[in-house]
Amino acid sequence: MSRFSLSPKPFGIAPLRHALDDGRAGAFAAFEGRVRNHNEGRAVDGLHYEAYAALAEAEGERVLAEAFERFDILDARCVHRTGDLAIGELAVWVGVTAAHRDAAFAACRYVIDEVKARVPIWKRERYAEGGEDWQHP
Amino acid sequence: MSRFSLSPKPFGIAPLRHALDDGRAGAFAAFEGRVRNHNEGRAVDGLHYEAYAALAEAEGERVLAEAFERFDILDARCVHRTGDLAIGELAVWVGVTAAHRDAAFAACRYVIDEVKARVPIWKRERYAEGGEDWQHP
Amino acid sequence: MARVTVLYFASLRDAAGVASESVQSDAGTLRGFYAQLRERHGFALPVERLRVAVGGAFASWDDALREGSEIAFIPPVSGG
Amino acid sequence: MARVTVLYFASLRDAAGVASESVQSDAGTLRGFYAQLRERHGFALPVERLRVAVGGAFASWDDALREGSEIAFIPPVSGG
Repeated sequence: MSRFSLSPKPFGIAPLRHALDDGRAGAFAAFEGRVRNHNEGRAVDGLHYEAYAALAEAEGERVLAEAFERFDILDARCVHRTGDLAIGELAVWVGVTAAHRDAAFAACRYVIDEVKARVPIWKRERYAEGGEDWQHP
Repeated sequence: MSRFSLSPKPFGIAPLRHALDDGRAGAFAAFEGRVRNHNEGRAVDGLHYEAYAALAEAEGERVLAEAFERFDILDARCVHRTGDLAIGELAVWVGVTAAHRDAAFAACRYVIDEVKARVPIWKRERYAEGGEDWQHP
Repeated sequence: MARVTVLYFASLRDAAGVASESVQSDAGTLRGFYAQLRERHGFALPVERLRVAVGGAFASWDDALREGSEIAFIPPVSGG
Repeated sequence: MARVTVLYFASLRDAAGVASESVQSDAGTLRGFYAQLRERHGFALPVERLRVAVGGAFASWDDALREGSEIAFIPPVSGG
Protein backbone atom coordinates (compact mmCIF):
# COMPACT_ATOMS: atom_id res chain seq x y z
CA MET A 1 0.00 0.00 0.00
CA SER A 2 1.14 3.46 -0.80
CA ARG A 3 0.96 5.88 2.13
CA PHE A 4 3.16 8.52 0.56
CA SER A 5 2.58 9.92 -2.88
CA LEU A 6 3.54 12.74 -5.19
CA SER A 7 0.82 14.71 -6.95
CA PRO A 8 1.63 16.66 -10.11
CA LYS A 9 -1.77 18.40 -9.86
CA PRO A 10 -3.78 20.06 -7.07
CA PHE A 11 -5.32 17.39 -4.85
CA GLY A 12 -8.34 17.38 -2.57
CA ILE A 13 -7.95 16.63 1.10
CA ALA A 14 -11.41 15.15 1.74
CA PRO A 15 -10.80 11.75 0.08
CA LEU A 16 -7.45 11.44 1.87
CA ARG A 17 -9.12 12.24 5.16
CA HIS A 18 -11.95 9.78 4.59
CA ALA A 19 -9.53 6.98 3.74
CA LEU A 20 -8.42 7.28 7.38
CA ASP A 21 -11.92 6.92 8.91
CA ASP A 22 -11.74 4.34 11.70
CA GLY A 23 -14.04 3.77 14.68
CA ARG A 24 -10.99 3.16 16.87
CA ALA A 25 -9.62 6.63 16.10
CA GLY A 26 -10.24 9.18 18.81
CA ALA A 27 -7.66 11.56 17.41
CA PHE A 28 -6.73 12.90 14.00
CA ALA A 29 -3.86 15.33 13.53
CA ALA A 30 -3.17 17.02 10.22
CA PHE A 31 -0.65 19.37 8.75
CA GLU A 32 -0.92 21.45 5.59
CA GLY A 33 2.10 23.18 4.14
CA ARG A 34 1.05 26.00 1.83
CA VAL A 35 2.85 28.46 -0.42
CA ARG A 36 3.65 31.55 1.62
CA ASN A 37 3.76 35.01 0.04
CA HIS A 38 7.18 35.69 1.58
CA ASN A 39 10.38 33.90 2.53
CA GLU A 40 13.29 35.34 4.44
CA GLY A 41 12.08 38.87 3.82
CA ARG A 42 11.49 38.50 0.07
CA ALA A 43 8.05 38.70 -1.52
CA VAL A 44 7.27 35.42 -3.26
CA ASP A 45 4.94 35.07 -6.28
CA GLY A 46 4.84 31.29 -6.53
CA LEU A 47 6.83 28.09 -6.39
CA HIS A 48 7.90 25.18 -8.48
CA TYR A 49 8.51 21.80 -6.84
CA GLU A 50 10.62 19.21 -8.59
CA ALA A 51 11.06 15.65 -7.30
CA TYR A 52 13.27 12.69 -8.07
CA ALA A 53 10.08 10.70 -8.22
CA ALA A 54 11.28 7.11 -7.78
CA LEU A 55 13.50 7.93 -4.83
CA ALA A 56 11.06 10.44 -3.30
CA GLU A 57 8.30 7.83 -3.23
CA ALA A 58 10.56 5.19 -1.71
CA GLU A 59 11.96 7.58 0.90
CA GLY A 60 8.50 8.97 1.69
CA GLU A 61 7.19 5.44 2.31
CA ARG A 62 10.18 4.84 4.58
CA VAL A 63 9.29 7.93 6.63
CA LEU A 64 5.71 6.74 7.04
CA ALA A 65 6.87 3.24 8.00
CA GLU A 66 9.13 4.77 10.65
CA ALA A 67 6.19 6.73 12.05
CA PHE A 68 4.32 3.44 12.50
CA GLU A 69 7.27 1.91 14.32
CA ARG A 70 7.77 4.87 16.64
CA PHE A 71 4.23 5.92 17.51
CA ASP A 72 1.04 4.12 18.46
CA ILE A 73 -0.96 5.25 15.44
CA LEU A 74 -3.72 3.64 13.38
CA ASP A 75 -2.92 5.07 9.95
CA ALA A 76 -1.09 7.91 8.22
CA ARG A 77 -0.82 9.48 4.80
CA CYS A 78 1.30 12.12 3.16
CA VAL A 79 0.93 13.72 -0.28
CA HIS A 80 3.40 16.22 -1.74
CA ARG A 81 2.76 18.40 -4.77
CA THR A 82 5.11 18.80 -7.68
CA GLY A 83 5.00 21.38 -10.49
CA ASP A 84 3.95 25.02 -10.36
CA LEU A 85 2.09 26.35 -7.30
CA ALA A 86 0.51 29.74 -6.60
CA ILE A 87 0.39 31.56 -3.27
CA GLY A 88 -1.88 29.77 -0.83
CA GLU A 89 -1.80 26.49 -2.74
CA LEU A 90 -1.38 23.24 -0.87
CA ALA A 91 2.20 21.95 -1.12
CA VAL A 92 2.10 19.05 1.31
CA TRP A 93 -0.52 17.32 3.44
CA VAL A 94 0.01 14.94 6.34
CA GLY A 95 -2.81 13.18 8.19
CA VAL A 96 -2.52 10.75 11.09
CA THR A 97 -5.15 8.83 13.06
CA ALA A 98 -4.59 7.31 16.48
CA ALA A 99 -6.61 6.26 19.50
CA HIS A 100 -5.08 9.17 21.46
CA ARG A 101 -3.81 12.61 20.59
CA ASP A 102 -0.22 12.28 21.85
CA ALA A 103 0.62 9.73 19.20
CA ALA A 104 -1.33 11.53 16.48
CA PHE A 105 0.47 14.84 17.04
CA ALA A 106 3.90 13.27 17.47
CA ALA A 107 3.62 11.15 14.33
CA CYS A 108 2.24 14.03 12.25
CA ARG A 109 5.15 16.20 13.32
CA TYR A 110 7.64 13.40 12.67
CA VAL A 111 6.36 12.84 9.15
CA ILE A 112 6.49 16.47 8.04
CA ASP A 113 9.91 17.01 9.64
CA GLU A 114 11.43 13.93 8.01
CA VAL A 115 9.80 14.57 4.64
CA LYS A 116 11.23 18.07 4.62
CA ALA A 117 14.66 16.83 5.70
CA ARG A 118 15.09 13.70 3.58
CA VAL A 119 12.73 13.29 0.66
CA PRO A 120 14.31 14.42 -2.64
CA ILE A 121 11.99 17.29 -3.53
CA TRP A 122 13.29 20.74 -4.39
CA LYS A 123 11.62 24.13 -4.30
CA ARG A 124 12.32 26.93 -6.74
CA GLU A 125 10.92 30.25 -5.54
CA ARG A 126 9.71 32.91 -7.94
CA TYR A 127 10.16 36.41 -6.55
CA ALA A 128 7.81 39.35 -6.92
CA GLU A 129 10.77 41.58 -7.77
CA GLY A 130 11.78 39.14 -10.51
CA GLY A 131 14.11 36.17 -10.60
CA GLU A 132 13.86 32.61 -9.36
CA ASP A 133 16.01 30.59 -7.01
CA TRP A 134 16.38 26.96 -6.05
CA GLN A 135 16.27 26.50 -2.31
CA HIS A 136 19.09 24.29 -1.08
CA PRO A 137 19.07 24.97 2.64
CA MET B 1 -14.82 38.02 17.12
CA SER B 2 -15.61 34.56 18.28
CA ARG B 3 -12.80 32.04 17.82
CA PHE B 4 -14.27 29.39 20.06
CA SER B 5 -17.80 28.10 19.69
CA LEU B 6 -20.11 25.32 20.72
CA SER B 7 -22.14 23.50 18.10
CA PRO B 8 -25.28 21.61 19.09
CA LYS B 9 -25.34 19.98 15.64
CA PRO B 10 -22.79 18.30 13.36
CA PHE B 11 -20.60 20.95 11.75
CA GLY B 12 -18.54 20.99 8.56
CA ILE B 13 -14.83 21.62 8.70
CA ALA B 14 -14.41 23.18 5.25
CA PRO B 15 -15.90 26.61 6.09
CA LEU B 16 -13.86 26.76 9.30
CA ARG B 17 -10.75 25.90 7.36
CA HIS B 18 -11.43 28.48 4.65
CA ALA B 19 -12.00 31.23 7.22
CA LEU B 20 -8.31 30.78 8.04
CA ASP B 21 -7.04 31.20 4.44
CA ASP B 22 -4.16 33.68 4.50
CA GLY B 23 -1.34 34.25 2.00
CA ARG B 24 1.09 34.68 4.88
CA ALA B 25 0.31 31.21 6.22
CA GLY B 26 2.89 28.59 5.30
CA ALA B 27 1.60 26.17 7.92
CA PHE B 28 -1.77 24.90 9.05
CA ALA B 29 -2.11 22.39 11.87
CA ALA B 30 -5.41 20.79 12.76
CA PHE B 31 -6.76 18.40 15.32
CA GLU B 32 -10.00 16.44 15.22
CA GLY B 33 -11.30 14.65 18.28
CA ARG B 34 -13.76 11.94 17.32
CA VAL B 35 -15.94 9.48 19.20
CA ARG B 36 -13.96 6.31 19.75
CA ASN B 37 -15.65 2.89 19.88
CA HIS B 38 -13.89 2.05 23.15
CA ASN B 39 -12.63 3.71 26.32
CA GLU B 40 -10.56 2.10 29.04
CA GLY B 41 -11.39 -1.36 27.78
CA ARG B 42 -15.16 -0.86 27.48
CA ALA B 43 -17.01 -0.89 24.16
CA VAL B 44 -18.69 2.47 23.61
CA ASP B 45 -21.86 3.00 21.53
CA GLY B 46 -21.99 6.78 21.58
CA LEU B 47 -21.57 9.92 23.64
CA HIS B 48 -23.47 12.86 24.97
CA TYR B 49 -21.70 16.17 25.55
CA GLU B 50 -23.18 18.75 27.87
CA ALA B 51 -21.76 22.23 28.31
CA TYR B 52 -22.23 25.15 30.65
CA ALA B 53 -22.56 27.25 27.53
CA ALA B 54 -21.92 30.78 28.81
CA LEU B 55 -18.83 29.81 30.77
CA ALA B 56 -17.60 27.33 28.17
CA GLU B 57 -17.64 30.01 25.49
CA ALA B 58 -15.86 32.53 27.71
CA GLU B 59 -13.25 30.01 28.84
CA GLY B 60 -12.77 28.71 25.29
CA GLU B 61 -12.12 32.26 24.05
CA ARG B 62 -9.62 32.69 26.87
CA VAL B 63 -7.75 29.57 25.74
CA LEU B 64 -7.57 30.87 22.16
CA ALA B 65 -6.41 34.29 23.37
CA GLU B 66 -3.64 32.61 25.38
CA ALA B 67 -2.56 30.69 22.28
CA PHE B 68 -2.12 34.03 20.49
CA GLU B 69 -0.02 35.42 23.33
CA ARG B 70 2.21 32.37 23.57
CA PHE B 71 2.79 31.40 19.94
CA ASP B 72 3.55 33.27 16.74
CA ILE B 73 0.34 32.32 14.93
CA LEU B 74 -1.86 34.06 12.40
CA ASP B 75 -5.26 32.71 13.41
CA ALA B 76 -6.95 29.89 15.27
CA ARG B 77 -10.40 28.41 15.74
CA CYS B 78 -11.96 25.76 17.91
CA VAL B 79 -15.46 24.29 17.74
CA HIS B 80 -16.80 21.75 20.23
CA ARG B 81 -19.93 19.68 19.75
CA THR B 82 -22.68 19.29 22.32
CA GLY B 83 -25.56 16.81 22.34
CA ASP B 84 -25.63 13.18 21.17
CA LEU B 85 -22.78 11.84 19.04
CA ALA B 86 -22.32 8.48 17.33
CA ILE B 87 -19.08 6.55 16.87
CA GLY B 88 -16.76 8.35 14.47
CA GLU B 89 -18.55 11.69 14.81
CA LEU B 90 -16.53 14.86 15.19
CA ALA B 91 -16.47 16.03 18.81
CA VAL B 92 -13.96 18.86 18.62
CA TRP B 93 -11.98 20.62 15.90
CA VAL B 94 -8.96 22.88 16.29
CA GLY B 95 -7.30 24.69 13.39
CA VAL B 96 -4.29 27.01 13.53
CA THR B 97 -2.46 28.94 10.84
CA ALA B 98 1.05 30.33 11.17
CA ALA B 99 3.94 31.36 8.97
CA HIS B 100 5.91 28.35 10.24
CA ARG B 101 5.02 24.90 11.47
CA ASP B 102 6.55 25.06 14.95
CA ALA B 103 4.05 27.67 16.09
CA ALA B 104 1.13 26.02 14.29
CA PHE B 105 1.73 22.63 15.93
CA ALA B 106 2.45 24.08 19.38
CA ALA B 107 -0.62 26.30 19.41
CA CYS B 108 -2.89 23.54 18.10
CA ARG B 109 -1.67 21.25 20.86
CA TYR B 110 -2.04 23.97 23.46
CA VAL B 111 -5.63 24.69 22.48
CA ILE B 112 -6.84 21.10 22.58
CA ASP B 113 -5.01 20.38 25.84
CA GLU B 114 -6.42 23.46 27.58
CA VAL B 115 -9.92 22.99 26.19
CA LYS B 116 -9.95 19.44 27.52
CA ALA B 117 -8.58 20.54 30.88
CA ARG B 118 -10.55 23.72 31.56
CA VAL B 119 -13.62 24.29 29.44
CA PRO B 120 -16.83 23.22 31.22
CA ILE B 121 -17.99 20.45 28.90
CA TRP B 122 -18.86 16.98 30.15
CA LYS B 123 -19.00 13.65 28.38
CA ARG B 124 -21.47 10.90 29.17
CA GLU B 125 -20.51 7.59 27.59
CA ARG B 126 -23.07 5.05 26.48
CA TYR B 127 -21.77 1.49 26.72
CA ALA B 128 -22.43 -1.36 24.31
CA GLU B 129 -23.13 -3.66 27.26
CA GLY B 130 -25.71 -1.17 28.55
CA GLY B 131 -25.49 1.73 30.98
CA GLU B 132 -24.16 5.27 30.74
CA ASP B 133 -21.58 7.14 32.77
CA TRP B 134 -20.48 10.72 33.17
CA GLN B 135 -16.74 11.08 32.77
CA HIS B 136 -15.25 13.16 35.56
CA PRO B 137 -11.56 12.34 35.26
CA MET C 1 -30.03 34.49 54.44
CA ALA C 2 -29.57 34.75 50.71
CA ARG C 3 -31.75 33.41 47.92
CA VAL C 4 -29.70 32.25 44.94
CA THR C 5 -30.13 30.20 41.78
CA VAL C 6 -28.00 27.06 41.48
CA LEU C 7 -27.09 25.38 38.19
CA TYR C 8 -26.22 21.70 38.10
CA PHE C 9 -24.34 19.88 35.35
CA ALA C 10 -23.50 16.30 34.44
CA SER C 11 -23.45 13.92 37.43
CA LEU C 12 -24.46 16.70 39.82
CA ARG C 13 -27.59 17.32 37.80
CA ASP C 14 -28.42 13.62 37.76
CA ALA C 15 -27.99 13.48 41.56
CA ALA C 16 -29.98 16.66 42.20
CA GLY C 17 -32.68 15.58 39.76
CA VAL C 18 -32.95 19.15 38.40
CA ALA C 19 -30.84 21.36 36.13
CA SER C 20 -31.35 24.35 38.39
CA GLU C 21 -33.11 25.34 41.56
CA SER C 22 -33.72 28.40 43.69
CA VAL C 23 -32.30 27.93 47.16
CA GLN C 24 -32.32 30.00 50.33
CA SER C 25 -29.22 29.54 52.47
CA ASP C 26 -27.46 30.99 55.50
CA ALA C 27 -24.07 29.75 54.34
CA GLY C 28 -21.35 32.39 54.65
CA THR C 29 -19.27 31.25 51.69
CA LEU C 30 -19.68 29.29 48.48
CA ARG C 31 -17.74 26.47 50.15
CA GLY C 32 -20.23 26.28 53.00
CA PHE C 33 -23.11 26.49 50.54
CA TYR C 34 -21.84 23.50 48.57
CA ALA C 35 -21.50 21.52 51.82
CA GLN C 36 -25.20 22.16 52.52
CA LEU C 37 -26.25 21.14 49.03
CA ARG C 38 -24.00 18.09 49.06
CA GLU C 39 -25.72 16.88 52.21
CA ARG C 40 -29.16 17.58 50.80
CA HIS C 41 -28.61 15.88 47.42
CA GLY C 42 -26.00 13.30 48.35
CA PHE C 43 -23.43 14.55 45.81
CA ALA C 44 -20.53 12.13 45.49
CA LEU C 45 -18.00 14.79 44.43
CA PRO C 46 -16.09 16.50 47.27
CA VAL C 47 -15.53 20.24 47.02
CA GLU C 48 -11.84 19.70 46.21
CA ARG C 49 -12.77 18.15 42.86
CA LEU C 50 -15.07 21.00 41.83
CA ARG C 51 -14.70 24.56 40.67
CA VAL C 52 -17.36 27.16 41.29
CA ALA C 53 -18.70 29.95 39.08
CA VAL C 54 -20.88 32.93 39.91
CA GLY C 55 -22.75 34.80 37.18
CA GLY C 56 -20.96 32.87 34.44
CA ALA C 57 -17.41 33.54 35.68
CA PHE C 58 -15.13 31.40 37.81
CA ALA C 59 -15.20 32.43 41.48
CA SER C 60 -13.41 31.55 44.69
CA TRP C 61 -14.82 29.09 47.22
CA ASP C 62 -14.20 31.69 49.93
CA ASP C 63 -16.40 34.29 48.22
CA ALA C 64 -19.54 35.25 50.14
CA LEU C 65 -22.95 33.97 49.09
CA ARG C 66 -24.64 36.99 47.53
CA GLU C 67 -28.39 37.49 47.28
CA GLY C 68 -29.73 36.95 43.77
CA SER C 69 -26.59 35.41 42.30
CA GLU C 70 -26.47 32.48 39.89
CA ILE C 71 -24.07 29.83 41.14
CA ALA C 72 -22.74 26.86 39.19
CA PHE C 73 -20.71 23.97 40.53
CA ILE C 74 -18.32 22.67 37.91
CA PRO C 75 -17.49 18.94 38.08
CA PRO C 76 -14.20 17.76 36.55
CA VAL C 77 -14.57 18.45 32.84
CA SER C 78 -14.28 15.84 30.08
CA GLY C 79 -14.66 17.61 26.76
CA GLY C 80 -12.51 16.91 23.73
CA MET D 1 36.14 2.97 -17.89
CA ALA D 2 32.43 2.79 -17.17
CA ARG D 3 29.53 4.29 -19.09
CA VAL D 4 26.75 5.48 -16.78
CA THR D 5 23.63 7.61 -16.91
CA VAL D 6 23.59 10.67 -14.67
CA LEU D 7 20.41 12.41 -13.47
CA TYR D 8 20.52 16.07 -12.48
CA PHE D 9 17.99 17.89 -10.34
CA ALA D 10 17.23 21.47 -9.31
CA SER D 11 20.29 23.75 -9.42
CA LEU D 12 22.52 20.95 -10.69
CA ARG D 13 20.25 20.49 -13.68
CA ASP D 14 20.27 24.21 -14.37
CA ALA D 15 24.07 24.25 -14.21
CA ALA D 16 24.47 21.12 -16.38
CA GLY D 17 21.86 22.36 -18.84
CA VAL D 18 20.38 18.85 -19.12
CA ALA D 19 18.22 16.62 -16.93
CA SER D 20 20.36 13.58 -17.69
CA GLU D 21 23.34 12.57 -19.71
CA SER D 22 25.32 9.47 -20.58
CA VAL D 23 28.92 9.79 -19.42
CA GLN D 24 32.01 7.63 -19.74
CA SER D 25 34.38 7.94 -16.80
CA ASP D 26 37.48 6.34 -15.30
CA ALA D 27 36.60 7.50 -11.77
CA GLY D 28 37.06 4.74 -9.20
CA THR D 29 34.29 5.91 -6.88
CA LEU D 30 31.13 7.98 -6.99
CA ARG D 31 33.01 10.67 -5.09
CA GLY D 32 35.66 10.88 -7.77
CA PHE D 33 33.00 10.82 -10.47
CA TYR D 34 31.22 13.83 -8.96
CA ALA D 35 34.54 15.70 -8.79
CA GLN D 36 34.97 15.17 -12.55
CA LEU D 37 31.42 16.34 -13.31
CA ARG D 38 31.73 19.29 -10.98
CA GLU D 39 34.77 20.44 -12.88
CA ARG D 40 33.10 19.91 -16.22
CA HIS D 41 29.81 21.70 -15.37
CA GLY D 42 31.00 24.17 -12.74
CA PHE D 43 28.63 22.91 -10.05
CA ALA D 44 28.60 25.23 -7.03
CA LEU D 45 27.64 22.51 -4.52
CA PRO D 46 30.55 20.65 -2.89
CA VAL D 47 30.24 16.90 -2.46
CA GLU D 48 29.71 17.35 1.32
CA ARG D 49 26.35 19.01 0.69
CA LEU D 50 25.05 16.27 -1.62
CA ARG D 51 23.83 12.74 -1.30
CA VAL D 52 24.17 10.22 -4.07
CA ALA D 53 21.79 7.54 -5.32
CA VAL D 54 22.35 4.61 -7.66
CA GLY D 55 19.45 2.87 -9.37
CA GLY D 56 16.90 4.83 -7.32
CA ALA D 57 18.38 4.00 -3.88
CA PHE D 58 20.74 6.00 -1.70
CA ALA D 59 24.35 4.89 -2.09
CA SER D 60 27.72 5.61 -0.52
CA TRP D 61 30.21 8.03 -2.04
CA ASP D 62 32.87 5.36 -1.71
CA ASP D 63 30.94 2.86 -3.85
CA ALA D 64 32.59 1.97 -7.14
CA LEU D 65 31.31 3.38 -10.41
CA ARG D 66 29.56 0.47 -12.10
CA GLU D 67 29.01 0.11 -15.83
CA GLY D 68 25.44 0.79 -16.90
CA SER D 69 24.26 2.26 -13.60
CA GLU D 70 21.95 5.26 -13.20
CA ILE D 71 23.45 7.79 -10.83
CA ALA D 72 21.69 10.76 -9.26
CA PHE D 73 23.27 13.55 -7.26
CA ILE D 74 20.87 14.83 -4.63
CA PRO D 75 21.22 18.51 -3.69
CA PRO D 76 19.97 19.63 -0.24
CA VAL D 77 16.23 19.05 -0.36
CA SER D 78 13.58 21.72 0.21
CA GLY D 79 10.18 20.08 0.05
CA GLY D 80 7.33 20.83 2.44
